[in-house]
Amino acid sequence: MSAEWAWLLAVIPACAFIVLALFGRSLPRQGDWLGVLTVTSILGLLIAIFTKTFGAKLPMLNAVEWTSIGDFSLSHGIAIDWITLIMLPVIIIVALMVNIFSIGYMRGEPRYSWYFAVLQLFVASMLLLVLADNLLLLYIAWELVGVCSFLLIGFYWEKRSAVEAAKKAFITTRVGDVGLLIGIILLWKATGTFNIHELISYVEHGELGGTTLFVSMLFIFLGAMGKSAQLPFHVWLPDAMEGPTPVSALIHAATMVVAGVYLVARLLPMFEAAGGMMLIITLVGLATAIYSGIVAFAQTDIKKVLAYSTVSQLGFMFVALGVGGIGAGMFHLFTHAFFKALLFLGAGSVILGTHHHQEMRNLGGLLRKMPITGITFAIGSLALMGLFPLAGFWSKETILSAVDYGPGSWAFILISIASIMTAFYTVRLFLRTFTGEPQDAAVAEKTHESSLIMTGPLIVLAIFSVFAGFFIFTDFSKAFGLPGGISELIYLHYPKHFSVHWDLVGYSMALVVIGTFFGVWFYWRGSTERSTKLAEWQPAIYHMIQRKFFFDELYQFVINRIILGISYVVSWFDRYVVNDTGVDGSGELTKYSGFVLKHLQTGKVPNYALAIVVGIIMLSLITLVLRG
Amino acid sequence: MIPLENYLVLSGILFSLGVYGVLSRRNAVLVLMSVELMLNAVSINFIAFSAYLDVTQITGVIFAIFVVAVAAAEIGLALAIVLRIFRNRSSINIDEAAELKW
Amino acid sequence: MSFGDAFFGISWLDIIIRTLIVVIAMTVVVIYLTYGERKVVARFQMRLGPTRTGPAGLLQGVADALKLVVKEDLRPRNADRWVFEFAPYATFVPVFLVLLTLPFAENWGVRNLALGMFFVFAVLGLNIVGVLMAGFGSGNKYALLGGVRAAAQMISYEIPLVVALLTVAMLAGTLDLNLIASLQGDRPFILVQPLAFVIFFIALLSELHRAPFDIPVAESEIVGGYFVEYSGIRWSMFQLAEYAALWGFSIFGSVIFLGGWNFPFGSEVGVGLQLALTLIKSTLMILLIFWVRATMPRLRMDQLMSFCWKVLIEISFVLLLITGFFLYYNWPQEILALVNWGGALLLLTVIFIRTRRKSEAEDLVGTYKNIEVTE
Amino acid sequence: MITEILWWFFAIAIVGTAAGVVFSRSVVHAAIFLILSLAGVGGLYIFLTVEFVALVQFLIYGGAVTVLILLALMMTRLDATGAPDKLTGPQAPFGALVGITLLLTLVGVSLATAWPGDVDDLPTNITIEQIGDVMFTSYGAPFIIASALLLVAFIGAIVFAKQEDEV
Repeated sequence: MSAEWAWLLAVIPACAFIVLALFGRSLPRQGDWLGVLTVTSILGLLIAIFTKTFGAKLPMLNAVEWTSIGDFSLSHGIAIDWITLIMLPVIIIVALMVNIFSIGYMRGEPRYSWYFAVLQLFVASMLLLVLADNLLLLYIAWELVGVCSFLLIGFYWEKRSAVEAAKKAFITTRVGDVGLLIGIILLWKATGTFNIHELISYVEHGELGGTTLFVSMLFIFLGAMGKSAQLPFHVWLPDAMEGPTPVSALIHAATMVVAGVYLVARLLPMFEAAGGMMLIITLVGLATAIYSGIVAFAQTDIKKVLAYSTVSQLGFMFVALGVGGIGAGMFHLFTHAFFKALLFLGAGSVILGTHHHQEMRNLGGLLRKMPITGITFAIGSLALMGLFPLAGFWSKETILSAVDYGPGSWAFILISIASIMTAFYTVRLFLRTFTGEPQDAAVAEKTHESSLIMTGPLIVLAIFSVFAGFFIFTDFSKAFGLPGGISELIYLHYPKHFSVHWDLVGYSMALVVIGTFFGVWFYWRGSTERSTKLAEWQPAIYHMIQRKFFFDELYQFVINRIILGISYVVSWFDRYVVNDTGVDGSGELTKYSGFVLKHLQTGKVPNYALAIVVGIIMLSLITLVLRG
Repeated sequence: MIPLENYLVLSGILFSLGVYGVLSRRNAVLVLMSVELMLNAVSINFIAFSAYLDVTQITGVIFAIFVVAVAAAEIGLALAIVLRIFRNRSSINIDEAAELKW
Repeated sequence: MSFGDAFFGISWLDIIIRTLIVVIAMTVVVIYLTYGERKVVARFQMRLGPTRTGPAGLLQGVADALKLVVKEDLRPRNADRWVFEFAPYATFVPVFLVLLTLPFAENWGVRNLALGMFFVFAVLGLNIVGVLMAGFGSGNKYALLGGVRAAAQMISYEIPLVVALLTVAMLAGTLDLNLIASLQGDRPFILVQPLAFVIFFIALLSELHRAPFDIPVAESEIVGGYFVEYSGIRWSMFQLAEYAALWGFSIFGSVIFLGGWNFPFGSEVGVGLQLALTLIKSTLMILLIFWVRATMPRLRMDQLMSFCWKVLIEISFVLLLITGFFLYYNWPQEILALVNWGGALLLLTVIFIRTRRKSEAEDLVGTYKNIEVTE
Repeated sequence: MITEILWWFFAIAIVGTAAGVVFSRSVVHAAIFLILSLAGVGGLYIFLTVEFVALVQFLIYGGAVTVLILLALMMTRLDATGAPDKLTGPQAPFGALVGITLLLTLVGVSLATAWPGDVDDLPTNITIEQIGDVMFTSYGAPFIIASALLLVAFIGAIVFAKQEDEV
């Protein structure tokens, strides 16, 4: 039942998109209620699906034949398993919150209904992405969410920086997407199917493997890296903060950027079978986590800090996946979605409350002016740091446990360092924004708390941030009707019953405390005195961190010198070889041969008649010879 | 009795003469006459086949009658065109009506 | 009895004898037709005609023939030799072929053909070729003019002629001339299809180049038309063909419309009487033609053509359609006859009124002025 | 016996006059040869027992078509320079070559093919009734189409041949 109707999850928002895009401007309130209604309705549908799903055999498949050419038949359909079932509530709940929040945040903006329309399209695409049972459909949805991201980053296209950011996001992810496409095609060529479950069964039966599998998975992982902003494709995500803040919460924190994680999790058996891929995933995740943590130290824009934090947390997820902890990775995805969406929405609330100020050096002491925002932001921050017993703590703890169980000490040490960094920059962000004295009196003067329609979602998400972590416990989950904790639902080799390792809890708390201590020490009551000293002690390093290790400059250099150089050569080739020789040359050749051959055309009728008769005679003679 | 081959060879000769006339004559009216010769050769064949091979059905005869009708239409129209050419160019030499080249 | 056998069959000796009889009869008839025409026309014009040669001038034709045979045969220098010399034969042969199919009495023809009427049309068409050859081969502009006029006229009038005869053939249900004649034992077709007869007669005048349609040979305009350059025996061939055609078509017309060798309205008669009846009926036709010639003025070329294309062809096609309807629906032939009579009388009345009308033309080139003679 | 002699006479006459059409130096001579040739073909049809078609041949070709050609000739005769135009073009040798090749092909095919059933006793006659039956039943549609073709062709011919100042 549920699988038959699950496609409605994607279809309802798609219809809402069409209605909003075409008639949104003429609807009452420009149709924002339609967006909320849509997401609410699919939330209801999701609950219905959940109630039907419990006890059913997973995965549930429902496919229709799409087209059939010769012996190649292509069927599209949906597949629902536990990975999907974890993703669905995350997407829908966050989308609902963001939709509600946007009513307040986007009020009075131009293209108000278009904003909601694209939001619905994004929801549809994202749900399609997680529901797809084959890689081709997944790729289509993958590109659709990319388009939505592009449209929403460039929502304020009057701003040049927004346009640049949109282009950057689109082009950077494109590099990964091409890799994904190549990987899909390679897999199809090797097996003749796009179906994920069939592919996995191919791998499990050893019919697919070796270099083919490794190369295809490497390409697919490139796609995942591009979408999930892993090193070195991370550059687009901080710039994507040019979009409206609720969009950052939905797309660039909670849902779209975790598509890469979702993809890797989906195909993890295949990654595991491709020798060496797991190590690559781990290393990429670690490098990203640490690098983003460092860069986040020096950022002064709230959203930029959060963006690097997101990149870093995505690195955590990849590390978890890389060490085989699929349950840990998906669990972190689950919890992270809530508290990071909370933080972004909180940042949005701050930005709106301070009339579009998001530089930390202009803020400070906001806790008194915006108590609800401040408290929910604090809850989100603590969850992000991993304070016991908030959501982030449990997921980070499972990751640490997975890493400890997996490759061993070096990775464990590195992930611990990243964890400390998380605590540090989170503390820094909160202290500089909400505590101390206002840095800019003029800003502080006008600051006010946001309306209920914005704080409501903050409170809801704060509740989720507190309690989402408990879904790791079997008993807690069973109370909600689930068969077991997340790590029991999603597993690679065998279900892992979660139990609290108190030594790890202590270790994890110690890491948080270290990070927090440094944070507090440097930024107590919003002071930057000590941190400025530190920056002046080694200005080169500070500069490097602030400039994000010169990644943008490096890319710019590559584009300017290498790619433009190649382009010049190619354009020369195109202009002189292709155009002048190939295109014009063939034209000239045709003209010249026409000039030569036109003398055959005497215009005299008897000559033509002669030719006709000769032709007839030849034909008849040939026929005679052929027929003997 | 006259065998069928006699008619066929006769019509072949007639047809070849017509082809030669069409190809080598310069006068448009003569070309039309040669075309008539060819049509007649065809008609002979039709009727000969009809009489020798298709006795019960007289398809060939009917076809010959249609050939006559079409030939009448063709000659009427062609001569009108020839007349028009003559009025425009004062000549019905078809070699000279060669503007359509190049 | 097949047409193939008619020409090349076993009974070829029989054919030759019959042909010889026809040739002799034709010669005699033509000689006396020239005499008869001169006499009749002279009487119309209140003259006597030939009286000196033989009793009442009866040998005049023979004398003329002798004169022509011994006269010098001239050929113009710029004439196309072969065309010039063969033209008289090309004119004569078709006419002679017509004579071969005519039934002079019951089954008394050289050859009775199943497609007799159609044969007459077919060879009639060939006649034109000879006229054109003569006109072209003479190398004379008047002759060419006459030839072209004749060709245009004959092609045009062939259509109403054939269509009018077709209406009769539809009634008879056959093309066999002998059969057509025998079908008219109790009722000649002229009583049923008088309009067809009128059309046929007018077209016949044109085909034979008789006045008022003697435009191709108009002495006063183009000095004799296509045979202006001919003399002696070749000229006499043309004359022979012309008068033979006159005689042949009179018999043809009388066979088709007047019942041929049948005694009007009834009773079987012997062969001798049949021959006599055929000759009497054809003589009536010939006298009618002479009568028209003597009383009607010559038409202009354009009048001639427009009369054919704008009047005769339309009427003949309408008649064809009407006859078709009557036959298809089996409507009584008396009504058809009534319609026909009405049509014929109307046509003749219109023609009569048109001939009485004064010319409206004042001084246009190519039209005749009314010459007013002042004392 | 006499049939065969007559057949050969007709055959030779047809070929001879056809050659006259193609080789003669005068257009009018060619036209007269054409008439003779077509009339000969009509005679040939009598051997094939289709006298109706023979008469059609006489009526249409011998009469109408040829007269049309002769009329056209007289209207289009060149008198401007007085010098008779050369009637055979420079392509004549090639035309001859092609014609001979075609002739050899056709004759070869005609003789080499084993024609089924050379019926010795041809049907005595194909009557006009038979032809009429077939023409107006089985071939009714082609007949109507041919009629329409003729009508259109002659309207077209009239339009073409009309004097320009009359239009």
